[in-house]
Amino acid sequence: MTEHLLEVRDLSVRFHTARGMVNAVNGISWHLDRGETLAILGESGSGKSVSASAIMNLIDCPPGEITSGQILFEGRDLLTLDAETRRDINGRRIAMIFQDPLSHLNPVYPVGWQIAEAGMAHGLPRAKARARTLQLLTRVGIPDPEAAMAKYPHQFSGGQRQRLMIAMALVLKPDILIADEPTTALDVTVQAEVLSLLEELQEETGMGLLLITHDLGVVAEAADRAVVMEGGRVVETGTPRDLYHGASHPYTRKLLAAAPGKGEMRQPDEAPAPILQVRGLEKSYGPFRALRGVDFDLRAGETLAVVGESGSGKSTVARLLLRLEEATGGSALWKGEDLLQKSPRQMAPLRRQLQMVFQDPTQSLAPHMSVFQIISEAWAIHPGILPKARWRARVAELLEQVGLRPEHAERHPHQFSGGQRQRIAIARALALEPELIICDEAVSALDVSIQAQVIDLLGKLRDELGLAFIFIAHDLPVVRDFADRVLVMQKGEIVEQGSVAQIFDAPQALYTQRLLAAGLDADPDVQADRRAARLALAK
Amino acid sequence: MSSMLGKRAVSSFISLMVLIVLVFFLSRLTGDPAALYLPVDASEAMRDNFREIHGLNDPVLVQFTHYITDLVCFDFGDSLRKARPALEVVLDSFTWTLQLALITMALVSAAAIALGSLAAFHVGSWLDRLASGLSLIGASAPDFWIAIVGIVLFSVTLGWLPTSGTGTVWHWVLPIAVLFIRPFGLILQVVRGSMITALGSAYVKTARAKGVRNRPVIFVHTLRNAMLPVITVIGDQAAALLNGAVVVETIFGFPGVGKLMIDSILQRDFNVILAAIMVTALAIFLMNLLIDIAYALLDPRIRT
Amino acid sequence: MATPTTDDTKAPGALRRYARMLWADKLACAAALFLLMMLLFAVFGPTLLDGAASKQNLRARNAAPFTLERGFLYLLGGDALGRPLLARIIVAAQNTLVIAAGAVAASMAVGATLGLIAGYAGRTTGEVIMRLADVIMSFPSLLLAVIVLYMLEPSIGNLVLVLAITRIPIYLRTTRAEVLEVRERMFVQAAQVMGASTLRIIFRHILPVILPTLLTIATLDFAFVMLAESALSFLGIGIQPPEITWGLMVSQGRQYLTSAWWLAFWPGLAIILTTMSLNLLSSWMRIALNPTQRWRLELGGKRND
Amino acid sequence: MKHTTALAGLLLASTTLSPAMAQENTDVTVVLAEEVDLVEPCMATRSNIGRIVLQNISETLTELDVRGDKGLMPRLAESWEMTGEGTWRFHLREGVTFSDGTAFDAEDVKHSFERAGSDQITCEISRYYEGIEITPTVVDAQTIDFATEPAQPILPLLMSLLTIVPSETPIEFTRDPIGTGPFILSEWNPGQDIKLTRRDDYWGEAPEVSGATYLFRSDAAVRAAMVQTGEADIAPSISATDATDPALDFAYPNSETTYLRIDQNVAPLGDKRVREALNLALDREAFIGTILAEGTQIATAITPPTTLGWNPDVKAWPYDPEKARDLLAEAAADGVPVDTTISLIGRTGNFPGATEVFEAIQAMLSDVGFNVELQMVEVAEHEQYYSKPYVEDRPILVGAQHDNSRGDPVFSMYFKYHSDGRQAGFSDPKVDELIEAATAATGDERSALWSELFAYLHDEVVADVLLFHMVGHARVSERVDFTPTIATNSSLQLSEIGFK
Repeated sequence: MTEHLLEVRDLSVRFHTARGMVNAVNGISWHLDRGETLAILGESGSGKSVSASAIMNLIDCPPGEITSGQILFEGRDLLTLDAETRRDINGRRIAMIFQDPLSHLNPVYPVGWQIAEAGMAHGLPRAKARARTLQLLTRVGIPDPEAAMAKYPHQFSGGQRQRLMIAMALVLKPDILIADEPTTALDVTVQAEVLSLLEELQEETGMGLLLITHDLGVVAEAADRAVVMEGGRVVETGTPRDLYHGASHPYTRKLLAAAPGKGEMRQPDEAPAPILQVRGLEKSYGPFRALRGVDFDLRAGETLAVVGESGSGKSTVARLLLRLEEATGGSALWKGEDLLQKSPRQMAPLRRQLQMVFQDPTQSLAPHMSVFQIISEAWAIHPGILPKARWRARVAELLEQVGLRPEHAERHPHQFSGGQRQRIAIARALALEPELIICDEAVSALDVSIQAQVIDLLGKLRDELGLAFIFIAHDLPVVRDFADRVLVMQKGEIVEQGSVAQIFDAPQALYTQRLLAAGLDADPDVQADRRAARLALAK
Repeated sequence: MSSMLGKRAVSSFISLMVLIVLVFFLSRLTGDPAALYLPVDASEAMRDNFREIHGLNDPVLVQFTHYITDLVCFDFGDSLRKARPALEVVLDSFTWTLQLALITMALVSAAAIALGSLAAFHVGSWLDRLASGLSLIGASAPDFWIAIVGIVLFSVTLGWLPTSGTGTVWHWVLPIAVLFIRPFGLILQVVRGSMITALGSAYVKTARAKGVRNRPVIFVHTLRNAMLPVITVIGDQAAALLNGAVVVETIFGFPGVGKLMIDSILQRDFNVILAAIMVTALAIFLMNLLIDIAYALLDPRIRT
Repeated sequence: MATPTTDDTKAPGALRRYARMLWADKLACAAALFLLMMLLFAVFGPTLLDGAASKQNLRARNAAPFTLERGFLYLLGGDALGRPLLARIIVAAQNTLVIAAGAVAASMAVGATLGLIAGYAGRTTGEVIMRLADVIMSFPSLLLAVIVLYMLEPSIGNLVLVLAITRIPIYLRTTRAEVLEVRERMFVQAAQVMGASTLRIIFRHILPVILPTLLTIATLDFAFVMLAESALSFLGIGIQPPEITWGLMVSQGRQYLTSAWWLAFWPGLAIILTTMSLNLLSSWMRIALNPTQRWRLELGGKRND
Repeated sequence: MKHTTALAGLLLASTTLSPAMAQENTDVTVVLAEEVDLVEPCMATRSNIGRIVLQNISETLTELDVRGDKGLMPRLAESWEMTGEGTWRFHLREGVTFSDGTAFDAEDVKHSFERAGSDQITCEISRYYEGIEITPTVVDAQTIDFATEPAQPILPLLMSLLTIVPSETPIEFTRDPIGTGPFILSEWNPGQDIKLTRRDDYWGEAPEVSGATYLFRSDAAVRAAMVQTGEADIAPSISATDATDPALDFAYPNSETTYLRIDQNVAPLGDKRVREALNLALDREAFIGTILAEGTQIATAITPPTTLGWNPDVKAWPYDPEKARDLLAEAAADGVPVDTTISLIGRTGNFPGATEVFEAIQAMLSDVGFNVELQMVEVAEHEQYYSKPYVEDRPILVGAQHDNSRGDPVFSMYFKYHSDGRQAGFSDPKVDELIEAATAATGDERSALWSELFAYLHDEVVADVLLFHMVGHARVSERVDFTPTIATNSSLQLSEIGFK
């Protein structure tokens, strides 16, 4: 048997948690070779990050505990080494970057120092560490690297922060780079850039890259091999192409099936007159103009998707329509009445016609209220919809409608999983029998398979109840599957709008094209084409 | 920064003015200083004369107008009791209080931060338990009780320290020790909690992944971040000390502003009360400013 | 880690559940029992023992503790007038706890209400209320005590008033800060989207979230107020005899500290134990009221920290 | 207790802390309870100021002997006589200089008197001359006449209170007192200490003490501890509970008398039987040696036994709860509302153990059937009840303490018992008459009239509930030779201190 650069053998780790002992990973094994990119693919709770933490000695004991297994790095079992030796390996031989670079960078120190520290912690003289930092900042594409060294993490954009993390990891040219969800929460275009940067760097240094992700697209784009994990076990291993075309494990197949962006596109029927007409919508924060004259119509029963990257102003549209913030200009006629001119008192009765489902159900459900209270509050606020005697029955009905069970009514939000919580939020929106539901990134925080289920649910409700949707998302494949029409926004303006087929099949605006090209597809072959297109656009 | 400073100064000034008006009128409702100042068998004529000399016979509103017009010229009036300018009386005491507060807070902060960090790093260890236990008991005992037991034990029985007063360094030990206890417990708990949070934070994970040693992880990466809530508490506690430690000053015969305050209140020496309030308010305002500056120095996010 | 599988067994009654969590933390459990005992003293003590506690017996003056020859009530010794200390401590529990609880409850009610208004109303109102808090904060509490005691009777109610006023800013500031944070949370916006009125948002959505924080502060403040009351007694402007509180007993006993230590020691110990119990209970409560921390207690006493 | 004493002894034997223990050290340190706000000679009748100033910095013409029975002794006046109806002539001592070098003469006396009575400053001393027209006339440099109207037989005694300052002293409170006394104020650190230093050109015998430092500690236990640890030599006032060391601690009558003032205008206190019952209900003996120190005397008059005319025939009220109950029942039968709630007003910290004393009184009174409610108040509020105009919405007993160490009842009787007195609780023509007659009388006649008044007040009027002549406790370190006297409460002459 050839010696791998890094090999995990039969690793089991368990944690003390709220529910007692949980086996986070159960006898998993995989290996990584020099110059290779291995992806560990899994949804939340699959235990995909645990082995990385074990490699970096980042599992706190307690509450964690490694119960069995070996981690062989160049033949040495890391788990048997003393703390000092392991510390010395960290950063020098094996480096790691994380999701959410903002919280993983120390907010109170300049980034230059933080990057240099990676060298200084292993004895690199200060001056050399600084020089190396400057070199790396240039390499990872930070503008004005000299000045950037003295800046603090909060002064960079999300993508730049991830580049800083990468620079930090590469100071000592490690043999292995572990990247834990390095592109999650980044805009698609930035995601593509970060992934290609990693790829280039790997080619330059020949390091092994361990890519932990939940995104099939990332696997298709970047991985040489992938390990699929579910419930703390490795269920399947193979190249992306093999997995995509010949997955043997039902879980892998389920994951692939859930990947959005492959269904029929909807053909909007030439619909009745618009129920909502937005004209010249403006919002400024001081001198900053977040929205600059947005015009669009929404027809009854139509699903209008608003897509764009962070900072495009797409969420602001929703918040202005629902008067969570006050517009600085424009009008929004809802059945002929201007929502923006209503006093709070006049707005109250209109609110039951317009509802919203927020991005993060963990935060949008009051933690201290039971599901029954959360849903029935709608009727307490708007008396006359439903007599109190019928509340209980109606809550049960709504819960069944969104795929939960009536007995869930007595529980509190924290007792549910993310997908279940989003179903509760939808039930709450439905309680008011609205005509329009605005979904603000309503499925973005969910795992792929859950995402698919929720989208199915929304589609079903749309068909049954004739609801109109404004569907705000950054995730293009989901929009492709769900929307009738699409608005593409950039920097507070609509750059393009049209039917879903127009946008996806024949995008006119350059920005729309770039957006589509940057999106990742689960099919390695499709992804290879996208990549080519992206490179072409970049030229 | 300077516009914020200006705004703060204005709002503090308004609060102070309201405070002065309140204190001025309310304190005059608490009885006649002449009755307290003069012996019980003094005649009505003597009392009247006393009030006349000190302007206490005028209607309260007139008295107030006089006070404010004098105040504009930085004349804080004279102490009824001491026949000295009230401001001078207060500043005398305040220098003592300032020294006591600064030394105590410096020691408390150093000790609480050191011990709190250690406790946070060894959660559940004997050190952690000891620190928590000590801070708990310290925060629970009446300070005058501790003070007297301290004198009985360390001065009378053991003879190690002078009982009270000022003079040598040794005189400061007991008062500071008594004042030390409560803020120490409080700050220790905040440091510990804040350090535990900081140690569990993502950037510490990054530092470990970089291979940074334990000590720099605690003292470089964690401590500075954990200091932010701690500074707020230190500020609050220092403010409390600047207001004077009445009980401790009374027992140890320490000529601070707290003792001056209680004496002036009991003797209805209005000018001294008002001057003391203004001086301490100014000191606390300046200290809060220092805290803000410290905040900005520690956390670059606040600077921009 | 693993998605918690929602168990289908019916959740036990809230009371039983908290009792079980309390049992899991032995120190907090002992603290709760101690406080319960003090509460019983406070409720029944004065009715049962008032006679014994105020019966003077100069022959038992400063009687030494730990002897039963004068009867059980003299177990902790006698005070300067020969009254049994044990009986007095039990009787004094009522005043002490009523003062502390009254002051804490009043300051919390007023402070939280003002804080809610300051946090939810417009900028100007908020600013005015915050300046008011500044004024209260800088108003010398001793002067306040003297003013109130002079203008009104030195009664328990007025002492509560003094202590309550001085503690208002704590709750006001905390509440406002929390409201400013909580009102930006998604679930508050969700309620707004549903058309909930301001009052509804405040009472149904914001208040329940900040209540645990306020309760934690309140337990700590309870201890603080007891000590403050005792310090006022020390300075002679607190509660006045023949009313008794632990604080007053300590301050009266302090002059006998060298000759009859027990006079000041036992009531001091009662204060220390009560405040310690409250502190312990408060740290337990911080965990028990927090859904994400609660599991530590629900594991049945196996603590990992 | 033994334990503490033994340790203290050990400490005293081996102390290294104390600077006061050094060889040939003739400085003393005195620790006082109350800080002084002023060191103004004309305020010397206020006890905290008097202890520092009186006869140390500033001297008086005459001086009352409190150690022997010499009565009034010469100080700055060598002799005095009555030269005519109401006119007193004082012959001043020659060769006396003030500490600023100027010579002492009659002009200084005149100025001192006028300064004290000026309405530009509020000098406490002036209250003793209220109601008497006194005109000083300088006869020559060493002779001064005082004409009094009405005739003031005890003017020489009053002169024991007037501190003499140089005639250049401005009429405003001074912070730099100049006097003829053996010491000068050499250092004053407000809030911390005051230092006096012996001057070389003092007219009299030089005191043994070369300098004195006064410290201020409000806690009695701390003061006691300071002498014990050698940080101070004399603590003139410590708590009786701390006075446990016979080698260091002295008890002395401190000239204070405690009593309950009765406002007879409010029923049921207007009824004599009720007032008798109040007196009979108290077991005064039980207090002594328990709450109050051993040596405390039961009072039969508002002034201590050393006062002129004190009447040894007046017998203290016995403890007779049965009789008290009977009297109450009798009064009740006559329609006196004896079960009205009576407020007993006590002052917090009035004297050591005040709270306990009042609590015990309340218990004793309740025991015989009175309905008494105890109210402990702080000083300013106490003053509201104590002096006229009275609070008369309910029957009130004001617990108070009165200090007369001046040797003559005149300083007490008028304002405590005369109808116009600021603190009198009743109005009785015979009492008024006796007070006026005694005030104008001299010699044995004066003494007899006071005696008559004391008996009348105690037995016939039952004017108040007299309680105790109090004792104070002083702690004096072993290196210092000093015996506190009844005057120690109001003055502390450094020249009376010696070293062992």
